[in-house]
This record gives sequence, C-alpha cells and structure tokens, in this order.
Amino acid sequence: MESIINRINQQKFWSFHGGVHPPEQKTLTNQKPIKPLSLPEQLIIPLQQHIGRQGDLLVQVGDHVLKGQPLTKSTNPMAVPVHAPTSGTITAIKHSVIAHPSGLSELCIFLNVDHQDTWVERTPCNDVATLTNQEIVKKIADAGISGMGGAGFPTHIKVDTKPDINFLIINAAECEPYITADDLLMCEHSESIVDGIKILNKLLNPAFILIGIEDNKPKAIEALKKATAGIEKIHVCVVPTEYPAGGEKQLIQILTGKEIKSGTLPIKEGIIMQNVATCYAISEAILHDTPLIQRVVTVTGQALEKPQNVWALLGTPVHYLLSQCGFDNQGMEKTPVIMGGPMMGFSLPTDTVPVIKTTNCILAPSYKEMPSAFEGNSAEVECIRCGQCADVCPTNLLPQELQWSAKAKDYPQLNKLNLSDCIDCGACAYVCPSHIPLVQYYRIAKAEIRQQQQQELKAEKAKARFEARKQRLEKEKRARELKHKKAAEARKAAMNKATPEATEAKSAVAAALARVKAKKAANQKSPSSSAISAPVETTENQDNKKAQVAAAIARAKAKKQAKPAPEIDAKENAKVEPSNTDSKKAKIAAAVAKAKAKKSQEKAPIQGQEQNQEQTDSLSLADKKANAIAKAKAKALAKKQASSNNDSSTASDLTIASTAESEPAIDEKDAKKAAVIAKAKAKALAKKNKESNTDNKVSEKNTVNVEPRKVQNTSETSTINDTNNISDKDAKKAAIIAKAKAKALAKKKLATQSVSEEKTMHEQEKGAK
Amino acid sequence: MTDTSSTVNHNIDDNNEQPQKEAANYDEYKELAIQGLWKNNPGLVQLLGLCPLLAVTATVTNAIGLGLATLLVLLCSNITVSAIRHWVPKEIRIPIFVLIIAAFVTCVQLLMNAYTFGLYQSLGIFLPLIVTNCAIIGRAEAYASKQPIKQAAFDGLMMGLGFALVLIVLGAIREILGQGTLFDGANLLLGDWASSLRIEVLELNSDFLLAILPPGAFIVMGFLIAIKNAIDNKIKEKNTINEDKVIERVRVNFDS
Amino acid sequence: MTLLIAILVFGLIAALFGALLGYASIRFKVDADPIVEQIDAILPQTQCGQCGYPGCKPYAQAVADGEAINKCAPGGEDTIKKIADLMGVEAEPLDESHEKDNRPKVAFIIEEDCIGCTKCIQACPVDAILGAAKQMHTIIADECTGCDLCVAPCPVDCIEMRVVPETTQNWLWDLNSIPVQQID
Amino acid sequence: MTDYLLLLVATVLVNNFVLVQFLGLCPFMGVSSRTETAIGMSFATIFVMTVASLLSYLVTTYLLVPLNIEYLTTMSFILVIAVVVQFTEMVVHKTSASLYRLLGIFLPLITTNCAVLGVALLNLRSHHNFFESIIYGFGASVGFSLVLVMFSAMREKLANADVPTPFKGAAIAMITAGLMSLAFMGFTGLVKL
Amino acid sequence: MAFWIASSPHNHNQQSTSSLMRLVIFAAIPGIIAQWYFFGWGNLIHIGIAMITAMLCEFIVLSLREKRITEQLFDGSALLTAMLIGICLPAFAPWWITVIGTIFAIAIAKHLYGGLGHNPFNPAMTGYVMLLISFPLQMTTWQPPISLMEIELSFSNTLTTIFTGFTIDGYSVEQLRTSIDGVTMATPLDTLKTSITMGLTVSETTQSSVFGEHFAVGWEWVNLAFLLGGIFLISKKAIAWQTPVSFLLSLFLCSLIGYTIVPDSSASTMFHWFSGATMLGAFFILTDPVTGATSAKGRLIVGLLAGLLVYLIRVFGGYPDGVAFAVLLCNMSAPLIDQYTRPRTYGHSKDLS
Repeated sequence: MESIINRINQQKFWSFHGGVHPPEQKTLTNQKPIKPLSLPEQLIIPLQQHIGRQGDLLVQVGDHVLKGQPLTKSTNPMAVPVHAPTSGTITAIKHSVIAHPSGLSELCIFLNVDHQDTWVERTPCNDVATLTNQEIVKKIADAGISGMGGAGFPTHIKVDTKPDINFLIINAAECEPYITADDLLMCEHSESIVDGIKILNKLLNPAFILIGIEDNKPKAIEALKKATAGIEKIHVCVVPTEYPAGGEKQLIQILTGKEIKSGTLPIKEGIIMQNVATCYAISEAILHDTPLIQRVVTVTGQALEKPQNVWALLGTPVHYLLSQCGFDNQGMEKTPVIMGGPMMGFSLPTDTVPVIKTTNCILAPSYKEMPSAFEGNSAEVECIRCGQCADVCPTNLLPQELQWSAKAKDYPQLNKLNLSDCIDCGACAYVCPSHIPLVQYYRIAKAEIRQQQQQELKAEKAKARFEARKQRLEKEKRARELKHKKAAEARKAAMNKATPEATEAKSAVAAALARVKAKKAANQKSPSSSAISAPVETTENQDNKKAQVAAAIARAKAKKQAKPAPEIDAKENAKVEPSNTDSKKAKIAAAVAKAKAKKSQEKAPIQGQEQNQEQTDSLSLADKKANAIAKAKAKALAKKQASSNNDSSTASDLTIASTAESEPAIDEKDAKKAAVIAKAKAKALAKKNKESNTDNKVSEKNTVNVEPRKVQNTSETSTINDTNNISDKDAKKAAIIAKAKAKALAKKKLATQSVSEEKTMHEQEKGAK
Repeated sequence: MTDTSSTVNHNIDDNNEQPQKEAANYDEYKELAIQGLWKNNPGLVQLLGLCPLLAVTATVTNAIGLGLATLLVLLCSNITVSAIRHWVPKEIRIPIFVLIIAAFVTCVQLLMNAYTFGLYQSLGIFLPLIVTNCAIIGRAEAYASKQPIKQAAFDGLMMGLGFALVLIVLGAIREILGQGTLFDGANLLLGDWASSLRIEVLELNSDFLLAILPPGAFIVMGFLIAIKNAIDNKIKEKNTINEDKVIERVRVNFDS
Repeated sequence: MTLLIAILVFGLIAALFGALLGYASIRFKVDADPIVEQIDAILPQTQCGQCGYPGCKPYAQAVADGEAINKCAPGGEDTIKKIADLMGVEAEPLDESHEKDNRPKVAFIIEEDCIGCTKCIQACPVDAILGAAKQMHTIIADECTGCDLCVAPCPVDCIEMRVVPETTQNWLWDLNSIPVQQID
Repeated sequence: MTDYLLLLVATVLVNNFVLVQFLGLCPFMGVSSRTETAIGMSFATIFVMTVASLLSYLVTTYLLVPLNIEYLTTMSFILVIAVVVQFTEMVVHKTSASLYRLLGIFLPLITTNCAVLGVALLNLRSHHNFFESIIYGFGASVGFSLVLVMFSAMREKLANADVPTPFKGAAIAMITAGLMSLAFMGFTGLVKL
Repeated sequence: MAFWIASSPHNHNQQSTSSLMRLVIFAAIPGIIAQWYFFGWGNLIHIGIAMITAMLCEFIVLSLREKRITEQLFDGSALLTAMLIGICLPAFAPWWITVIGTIFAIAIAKHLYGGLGHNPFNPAMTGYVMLLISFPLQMTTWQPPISLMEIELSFSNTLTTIFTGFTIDGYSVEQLRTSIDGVTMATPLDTLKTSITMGLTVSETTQSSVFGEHFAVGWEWVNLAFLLGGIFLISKKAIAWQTPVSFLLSLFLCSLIGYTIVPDSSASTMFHWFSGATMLGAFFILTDPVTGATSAKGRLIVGLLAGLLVYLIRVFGGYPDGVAFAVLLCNMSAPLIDQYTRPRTYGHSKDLS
C-alpha cells in the first residue's frame, strides 16, 4: 500500500485497457459560473430517484408543503426519502414519465410552486465532532442522499461504518465529454466538498483519501489542491484524460492498480468510492441540515443558445431547463435530447421528464456535432470483426463476439464471454466502423438474462410448491378415502331406518357403490365412474341435503374426466353444511349452471354418458322431454331464483318463466342440446346394457325416482334461495351467469342446430329398448 | 433432383391403381416409398453413408455400381434382419446386424470380383466399406428389426433406391462438370459392349477439375441438399393451410 | 475343411470377445442415467400440461424416452435450445399447435365476480391461489406460473390471464417501443 | 524413423481421411456442432482407431492368412471393431458421465464409422507392417480429429451466420467441408512416399 | 417537433466499414502500379474484369436475398475481393478464369455464408485456390517480367491475349512466355522448385535470368510496394500489426533454419520475403479481419502458423507458392484459435481472491 502512495506522490499511475478519446466539448460550459435558475411553475418529483425502493408517501393531494419537507419516508434500508424542493401545493400524485431509458411512468408528486420558497425549520450543525457516527449516517439517510455520479446507490448504506478501509476514493474524473457539473462544483464549492470529505473521513476512517481528477480540469485541480492543502491524508491525483476513467473500477485501477474481482464490490478490497457531488451534498446535509433538493446540471449542446451549468431543483421538467438555456430545434423534424453524457446517457422520450438526483447533464446536440445521435440504428452494417471494439474495451471483453452471441440469443455463451462485466461505457460502439449499436445489444441481452435468471428462480420455487402440493394431495386423498369409507358406513346405517322408498333406493345405492368400486379398481380415470357416482349421490336427495348434493353432482358432471375428487368434495360439502338455507348455495348452483353450460357444448359425449343412466328408462316421450328440459334448466338454475316457487310440479313453468326472463331462445336451445346428448347417450347405452344387467336394473329402479327427483331438486334449490332475501349479490350473479350462458349458447347453436328434437327422441326410445 | 421427385410421383401413380381392399397396405407402402426416396432420403436428409456417396461419385458408372451393390446389401440385410428379429437378444442385436451385413457385403464383393473386376478395382475399399454404411445398419435397427419381412424388404428397396438415386445424380453432375461426359467407363460395369454408352455432354477445352476432386464432391453435395431443402420449402409454402391443432392439455390435479 | 476352420475361428474370436465384454460390463457398471432430472431442471416448471403430459417431470421423462423436445410452450425457443443441447440433437421450432404469444402472463381473479367455489384452488398446480370455500379468492401473482389451468374450471369466468405489465424493473430495453412525445 | 514420421504427416495432412479420402464423414457431420463434443469424439476415435488397426493387423497376420480364409477379412475386422467400440463405450460410460452424454449415440456409431474399418482395410492393402499399421491408424485418427475439431469450431461460428434458408444446416456444413478440403489440397505433394 | 430515441453512445468517431475497405484498396495501389510497371497490363485488365463481375454478382445475390442493396453493394468489400483476385492471377490467364474465380469467391465463399462479416474463408483466396486446383494449366501461364520478354506487349495485345489466347499479331501465350534466351518462363518460386527437384542447387538456379540481380526480377519491387502499402495501413490502424509481423517473422525463421541446415537446396530468407505473394498475403489477405483471429494473441498465432505453412508448402509441397493455401488453412483454424486465446476479462484474474 505504501508503494501505491509512493507512486501516487510521484503522480505515476496505472492505466486500464482500452479507452477512447471522444472530442472534448467541455468548453461549451466550463467557463461560465453555475447559474441559479428561477423557480418553475410546477415540479414533478418521482418517488424513486435512485437504485433500491421507493419510500412511503407522507403527503396527500392538496397538501401544502414547505421547502425541504420530506415527502416520503423510508421504511427500508434501500429506500431514501425525497423532499419538497420548494414550497407549494401538491396538485396530483400520479404516474408520469420519469427519467429512465424506458420512457415508462412511475408514481410522481406534482408540486405547484407558490414562489414563496419557505423553508421548513432547519437545525444547522456547526461542529461535526459533536455528532456520533450513527447520527451522521442517519442524517445522511434522512437527507435523501444517493450517489450522484450515475448509479444512485443510497449513500447512507455505503458510508455506514465499515472496518479496514484502505482507500476512500473521491471520483472527480467526470470523463464524459460534455459534462462539467462536477468541474464547476469543485471550482465554486471546493471548501464544502472538502467538508464533506472530512465527514466521510470521520465515518470511514480510511488509510488514505484519493481524489481522482482528470487533467482537463485545471481550475478545479487548483481549487481542490488549495482546499486540501493542510490535510496530509488527502491526495489529489491528476490522471490523464481518457474515457471512461470515471468508471468506478477503471478509476480504482488507475489510482491503485488493483482489479476488483468480477461480481464483487470494491469494499472487498477495502476501497470505497464517492462522487464529489455526493460529498457536497453530505456537507450540506450535515452542516446546514439541507436535504438533497437541488443539484448542478450541465445543460449543454450546440442546439442551445446559452449552454451552461445551472442549479436545478429536483423535479424541474426538462423543457424548463431547455427553455432557460435557449433551445433551438435547428429546423429538424426530430431532435434528440439526452439525459446524461453522450456516451452513456439516454435519449428522453418527452420533455416533461424531471431532473432527479442522478441527473448530471441535459444534452441537446446539433446535427453537425453529433450526427449519429440523429440516425438511430439505421446506419448499422454487418460486423467485419475488425477488433477495434476489443481494443478500446476497458474491461477487456470481446465485444464483437458478444454481439454475435447476443444477436443469436446464445446466453450460455454470453455468460462464458463475461457479458456481465460490461459496464455499458459505449466505447466499443463509439469506435465501431460498422455502426453497430453494440451497447444496445448487450443491454437487451443482459435484461433478458436477468429475466431468465428470475424465471429460473421462479421455476425452482414453482417446482418446490408443486412437489409440496403433490404430497399434500396424496395425503389428503388417503385421509379422504378413510373418511369416505366411514361415511358410507354411516349412510348405510341411516338408510336402514328410512322409508321403503328410500330402502329401495338404498339397494340401488349399494349396487351402484359396488359398481363404483369395481370400476375404480379397474380404471380410476374412467369417465363412467363419475357418471355412476352421480346417481349414488342423487338418491340421497331425498334427504335434506339434496341441494348441496345436487350441486356436487352437477359439478361432478362438469368435470371433464371423472375423478374421485369431486365425489368426495360433494360429501364434504354435505357434511359441512346441513342446512339448506345458506344463500351461498345459490352461488354454487349458479356456478354449476354456468360450468354446465360451458362444458356441455364441448363435452357432449361424455356428459351424455353420465346422464345416460338417469334417462334411459323414462316412461314416455313426454316425460323424457320434460326431463331434458328440466336438466337444461338445472343449468339456468340460479336465474330462476327470482321467480321460483315451492311446488315441484310447476318446475316446467318455472323454467319457462325464467328462460323467458333472460332470453327466450335459451330454453329451446337447451332442450335441443339435451336431445343431442340423449342421442349420444342412447348409443352408448345400448352397449352398456349388453355389458351389465345390473346397470339396467339399477336404472330401472331409479327410473321412477329420477324424473320427479330432478324436478324436485330444481325446485328445492330455488326454494332455498327463495327463503333468503334475494340480495344484490345474487342479482349480480344472475347477471354474470346470463352473460356466460349467452356466450355458451352462441357456441352451442352452431353445434346443434341441425339436429331435430323428434328424431332425437325417437333414437332415445330405441336406446331404451 | 427432378429425377427423384418424378420417381416419387411415378410410384404413387402405380400404387393408385391397386384395389381398394389393400388401401391400408397401399398407404403404408406409399409412405415407405416417399420416406425412402424423398422425405427421409438416406443421402440427402439423414446424411448417412456419406463416405461412399462422395468418394465414388466421380463418374456415373462408379455411382451406379456402388448404388446397386448397396441396394442389394440393404435389401438382403433388411429381409434377414426382419426374418430373425424375434430370435435376436436385444443387447447384442447391433453386432449381429453388423455381421449379417458384413456377410452380405462379402458376398457382393466376391460377386463383383468375379464379374465386374474393373469396377471392383475402381471402387476400391468402398466396396467392403458398405458394411459401415450407416444407412444400412440404421434401417436394420430402426425399421427392419421391428417390421414383418414384406415391409422390411420394401423399405430396404426404397431406401436403397433413394440412396442409389442420390449417388447417380451426384455422379452425373460431377462427371459432366469434371469431364464433360456421362457413363465413361460403363464397360467396367456392363462389359465391353457398354463402352459405346459413353456420351460426350459438354465439349470443354479445359476440364473443371474441381468437380472431380474431393472439394467438388462436398460442394456439389451441399448444393444438392440445398436444392432439396428449397424444393421442400416451396412445397411447404404451397400447403400452408393452417390446420388448427388442438392442444390436448393434461391436468396435474385431481388424480395425483 | 476351410469352412470348418472359418467357423471354428469365428467361434473362438466371438467367445474371447464375449468374455472380455462380459467382464467389462460388470467391471464398468454404471447407475441409471440422471438425464431426466437434468431435463426437468431446464423446464420452466409451470406444470401447465400444454405438452400433453401432466406436469413438467413427466414430460422430462418422456423427452428422455424420445418424445419431441419442442412441446414446451411456456419455455419457448430457449428451453427447446437448452434441451437440444443437452440431448445432443438439433433444436427445432416450437410445436406449431401452440400459440405464439409467449409473453409472460399471470392469472387474475376479477374479485367481484368470484363466488368462492375453490375450483381454481384445486386446479392450481403450485398453490398460488388463496381463498376458502365461499370466500373470495385471490392470486398470489408472484407465485403464479401463468399456466392458465385455473381459467377453465372457473364456473363464472372470473379468471383471466393478464400480461405482466411492463415496469422499469422488468423492461427489456426495447427502445422501439418508447412512444416519443412532442416537445413544446 | 523418418519414414514413420513422414507416414504420420502424410496420413494426417496429405491424405487426410476426412477431407481427401472421404472416410469417417458421418461422425464428421454428426458430432461437429459443438467443440466440446468434437473433442470428446476425437479422443474416443483416436483410441478406437489405433487399437483397431493394431488388432486387425494381428488378426490378419496370425489368423486369416495362415488359415487361408482371407475372404473373411471384412467380417473379422468388423467384429474386432465392434468389440473395441463396445469396450470403449463401457469405459467412457464409467469414467466420464458427461462425455458419455455428449457423445450420446455416436459412440456406438464408431462401429459404423467407415474410417475405422477403412483404416484396417487400407493397412491391409498397402501391406503395412506392424508399426506402420499402428502409426497409420493413429495418424488417420489424428487427422480425423484435427479437422473434426476445426470444423466444429467453424460450425459454432457459423451457427450465428446469416446463411440463406435452403443452405442452413447440412448444406452449408457440406460446403464448408468442401472449402476445407480445398485448403487441404495445398498439402498435395508435401510428402513423397 | 419530436424527440429522437437512440441508444447510447450518441456520438461516434465517424469511421465506417466502407471507408476502411477503401483505405485497403488505396493502399494496394503502389503494388498494382509496380506490377503494371514490371509485368504489363495483364493484371490491370484482370482486376477490371474481376471488379465488374464482382459487382454484378454481388448485385444479383443481394437482390435475390432481398437485402439493402445500395449500402452493401458499395461497401467496398466486393471490390476488394475482386482486386485481390485480379492481382493474384497470372497475367495471361484467359478472361473466363477471372470470371469463374470471382463468381465462386463472391457467390459461394461469401454470400452462401450470409455475406460480409459471416464468411469463414477469405473469398478472394477461396476463389484463387479453386482456380488453381481446377485449371492448373491456365493458372500457371505466368508472364515473365517485361524486361525479359521477347515480344513487346501493348495494352491491346494483352487484352486480345486474355480474351482470345493470341495477340493481335497471332502470337500464342506460349510464345509470349518464351523469354529472350528462348526458355519458357515461370515465376522464380516455380523455377526454383522445379530445378531443386531436378537436383540443382539454389546457387545454380539463381543464375536463371528470372531471378535478376536480387531475388526475382520485378517481384521484389512488387513485394516492396505492397510492404509500403501495408505499413501505411498499419499506421492508419486499418489493420492489426500482429498478423503481418508474426507471419513475416515466422517465414523468416523457417527459411533461416532451412537455409542453415541445407543451404544448397534452400532459398534465402529474403527470397522468401520478396517473392511470390508474401507481402500481399501478409498485409492484405491474412489481415482480413472477417476470416482471421480476433484477439491479439490469436492473430500472433495465426501469423506464425501461416508463415510455417507457407514455408512448408513452398519447400516441400506440390505448389510453388503456398500463401493462398496457408491463408485458407489459417481461416480454418481461426475459430478454434479464437476459442482458446480469449483475453482475460477485467476482474477475472486467477490471483483475485
């Protein structure tokens, strides 16, 4: 380390690989003093002006705020507050385009300036020594200071006491060709900057403090040397001008010869870097209790009449700055306005973008001085691998290979080529004879790689959750099976005591259950298993639980594939809610109706099979028709709530009424559809009949029950709802259903138009035989 | 290339006249023919058997000779492999197939040595190298070992034809470009009478040696493949009736 | 006689080599191929079933067994490329039957329409939906993989897939998409 | 000694198996899309070809010729090769799982790599003695490996090139191989044996 | 008035590919003039034919591929290729040689790979080598330096020779190639090779008039002129210095070793430097960035390899000059070399913990 200092004392420095010398344009602005701007009418203050998170809002629309009053509060270490740059009234808090290359909007506070410029109460501190380090760090945090060089990293985190700091490097290199903001700040406020450095010294207690400054700022060097004259620890290091000497890693390499390992921070090597402007802000915050509400901005470019440095309040819209400096559009149709320097800045999509904490320059070039800024990417031709980019790359990458891989989206290769070490300095694109926007390609690739990494993380998480869920389901399934068994036993017992009618049903149920089990054993996924399970449940409708079970059945039907789950669900439902009077039932019914409507047009064959068993043995054509209608109705059930009545025999009336209410067509179509289903069913049934006699028997037994049961079911459900007040919610639901139905119907129409009702019934009859 | 495509059509036409009851078979054979001659051509698409393909195609005669030899071996090996497919243990099937092929190759070798000695000499080691023509072992493994004899034989025939056709086309192009002739040295294959088959296609005052030399073989082959791709693309463009395939989605939930 | 010798020699060679290989197969025995795990690691774990398999792992298994590698729609080209690399085969374009819109989406429940049926909860392969029976449900956007399996089961159509909005955090540097506005 | 060296140079460069003699083209086209794979394949091939040429020499000299059953040359060679390959496959599978995965289906395909059988047959034809056979086999496989690795590096670069659609894939690879072969013509006459 | 959106950096040093290409073409002019001075109009005519063919070919391919014709057609790369082919060809080669070679170079070696920037092989050398192995006869009809020629050769004579094979007066190419002393002339490299094969020593061979006072009549000056152009290019930073330097060094070392071991059958180091296409290859062909190695280390290796290959082919190979082959072989190995000579990225040192 001593040898490093020796070299520094001899003004001998290291150098970094590559680098370029874009034409200097600092003379446009570096001879004029910093001009204080008059207050604009409106300030737009983005809540987030740095890397990290935004703070929580402290103010509301309509509030009157004073200059320096905090507008947000930081609840997170990575958040820093923003302050009112002047006094005024908050007129809006809304999304507005912020200073970001994407041109996207973020939450901003709109402050109407009252031109009073009234300060909040401040408590200046005359002696830093009286403050503890914690207090200083807290003050820095409260003042909302974040790195002012470019990245905007919250300063209070960076300066929080860390052991063994070898070098505190003050970055005054300002290598971008146009920017002179730091230069002038150093000329005019070198004392304050040194005060800031002293505070940092107190906080970090580094072995050495190096101020890295490029040799093209003689006045600033002079001023700094004068201000630091008596302090032995501080070395003003004048380094040769070369872009990008101001990059963190580059400046470290120039001054100390050390390389920072990829992916680590300089602090690992005992090095901390701060920008001069940040030092100034720190001294202002600690000594004068002035939060970060304004900064020096270089407004430059040959498109301006009076390019100069200005003290701009944070939140000042760019158009105000431009108009203050005499912006001339040179008769061009489109003019770029760049925030930041020509090498790393980004073009602004709109002039309402406000100045933020990291804004050091607004550049409005003329076509003559920067034609490539006006050309977009149109001049790009193929890479000829001339290697000039590799020669100038400060991190010794192979830009042309990166470019190939980036275009091909070969991310593993990009990682192999260390794309992540690219600092976006733009030196490669500056020299590229093929005018390839290399940096742009890298940025896109970097963003995509980042996104991919996030996705991979997410995938990992999803996998874990999926596995966990699978395990849980497995467990639940086992538990349910157990429960199921018990419930079946209980039911058996209950049925033994029931009416003869029920007894009859019971035997059917028993048979059905047996079948279910057999089938399940044979093929768990077989669609018929749910079809069979449905009747099993239905028989229970004779009980009070009818409504719920009906719903469950409907749901089961709606399922595309018969699976054990719904069956169990239904039972659980039944158990949980013995009372019919729950208004939620209506919801379920409605949902069911919808699901049915939706699925039926796609899944007609399957459903057909399911419903088959209930329908096969209908006694007469008329009955069948009624049945079909009733079934169709079940779907539209929820709607009927309004007009439903208790009598089961009037079910058909009901239906018609309800349908008429919504859309007369529905009924007809539904019936038609049901007919189609029946037809499909008939065919399947013929087969089935052959297969098992038991099946037939059961259905026969059920037959008598089935029809009335269905209707009853319908009416029961409606009754339930009737007893309740028909709430607003219900009405809404009905509306939703109606909507869904209408949708489904449109589809159905196409599918079933050609099939006539009569024919279907005929077929059905055949099937029954 | 037009040779190949027209053959495909020809085949289809032939098969079209077959009676209805053989429809299933017909489809299968048609598919086999298309696969062998065009879609999955061993030379152009699978890029198998490249070595002889490039090495012996300096003249059409050589190409035909090797093409026929390969066809023969492919046919026989497919039949044999299919015939014994039930008795071959899975683990050692490859060595067995290779040995079967090697046996046939040896037969062919001896035959050619006896009847077409000139050609036998000019084909050199590429005759025994038919053994390692991946196209043959590939067919044996991928098709013949799983199909009945009839289909396997037909498949062998079609694949062999496809391969031979590429050989001949390549040989013709290279011979015309390089020497300006066709069927030069046909007498080696067919006996002395065939020397009259020699056709002078182009009269060049200086031969385009590149075509005969190894680089030419690669480049002409590259162009053949590209032409095939181009034709395929054209056909594809014509048939861009977008059939909406329905995605059959499988749910993870209820039965897990 | 020669024939006999030939057969004898071949038998001898075969026996010799057979013994050698037999020994080698015991000496150099290798455990099962972990390729399925590797493929599974590449897949995006949306468990969406668009590949025709119930979940990512089964598809990984299927790929290892020779299924086409181009069936993972959520993974898109990139996943296909990675699998192709892993399997040592040529990458192919995404199966045509899949829709091309590959923007990341998350499910969104229109809460006023939700009736609390829990069907979506059952459908969600990664437990990203919160809610109890008869209570309004909501989706944890961070956990949602965008598989859209919950959309179909919803009886009231209250779930829709929404494209994840672009923010400054997930912006992908597409300069062409920036709307340029007039300066005064 | 010089003779052996010249033989080696001649096999590697002048009569390069792939580019001049058209042997081993299937793996040359198949395993050359990535450099790592190509390098793995190279090592496997070098091993197999050297051993195979050695063994085939032994088989010819001590079995086929004395017993006067030379017509079985092809069959016995292919048997030898098959066994060597199978053996290599097992060893690779055991020792380097990643290499095994990379080589994938190509390891068994060395069996049908005409270069291996070719080298044995060519040895026989040019009446090489024992050492010549080994050197010839080794040289041939080194030559094969050299162009294979170069070719794979070129193909990796070409993967991103804006090649006209019909030429994408195999066609441009063929043409590249052709141009490589063109370059190798420069070695013609380098060694006069 | 709207804003422009562009990506940073917003300024540029205003260099362009086409200006680079133009620079290389200009730098070759001294060499071409020297060639014209010593060998007459032949190569100039070939350059002309090649350029016309190249532009036509480029235009056709670009329009077939629906590319931006105006920019790519005039980026100068096709002209540079054509110029190099023209320089390399024997002066009396028939016109169709040039046409075929140029078409091969532009259509196959360049555009099949996607055009400028994508071609793995130097198009000019690919075309040249293709001609060399396809038409060995025409490609070795070298013309002796004018000073040694029996028949005076005017522009129109050269033109008719190229297009018809005979001068206006009816002399055939063979007659033209016969020098004053009645011997058919070849290039010095060719002569050397032939005579060494015949068992002559180098010193005996160099008695031949084609070698002149120094190394080779005419050739030495042509090479010197290309060297001049090359140095100009390096000073302009249009080409990287590593390739030519390491190439020349490698060739120098190889010939030095050869000369030290067997002085009787080895030509001098300077002969290798200043005959054949050494300088042209060193500064104008090997330095083609598209087909060469990209990193500095890689360029050094490529140069060394090329020098070795040129020497090997010249001394042991079947062809008199090996520059074109060496270039193609180096192009072939460049991607591999690139893969193993990537510079260490900042922050990736092994020393860093």
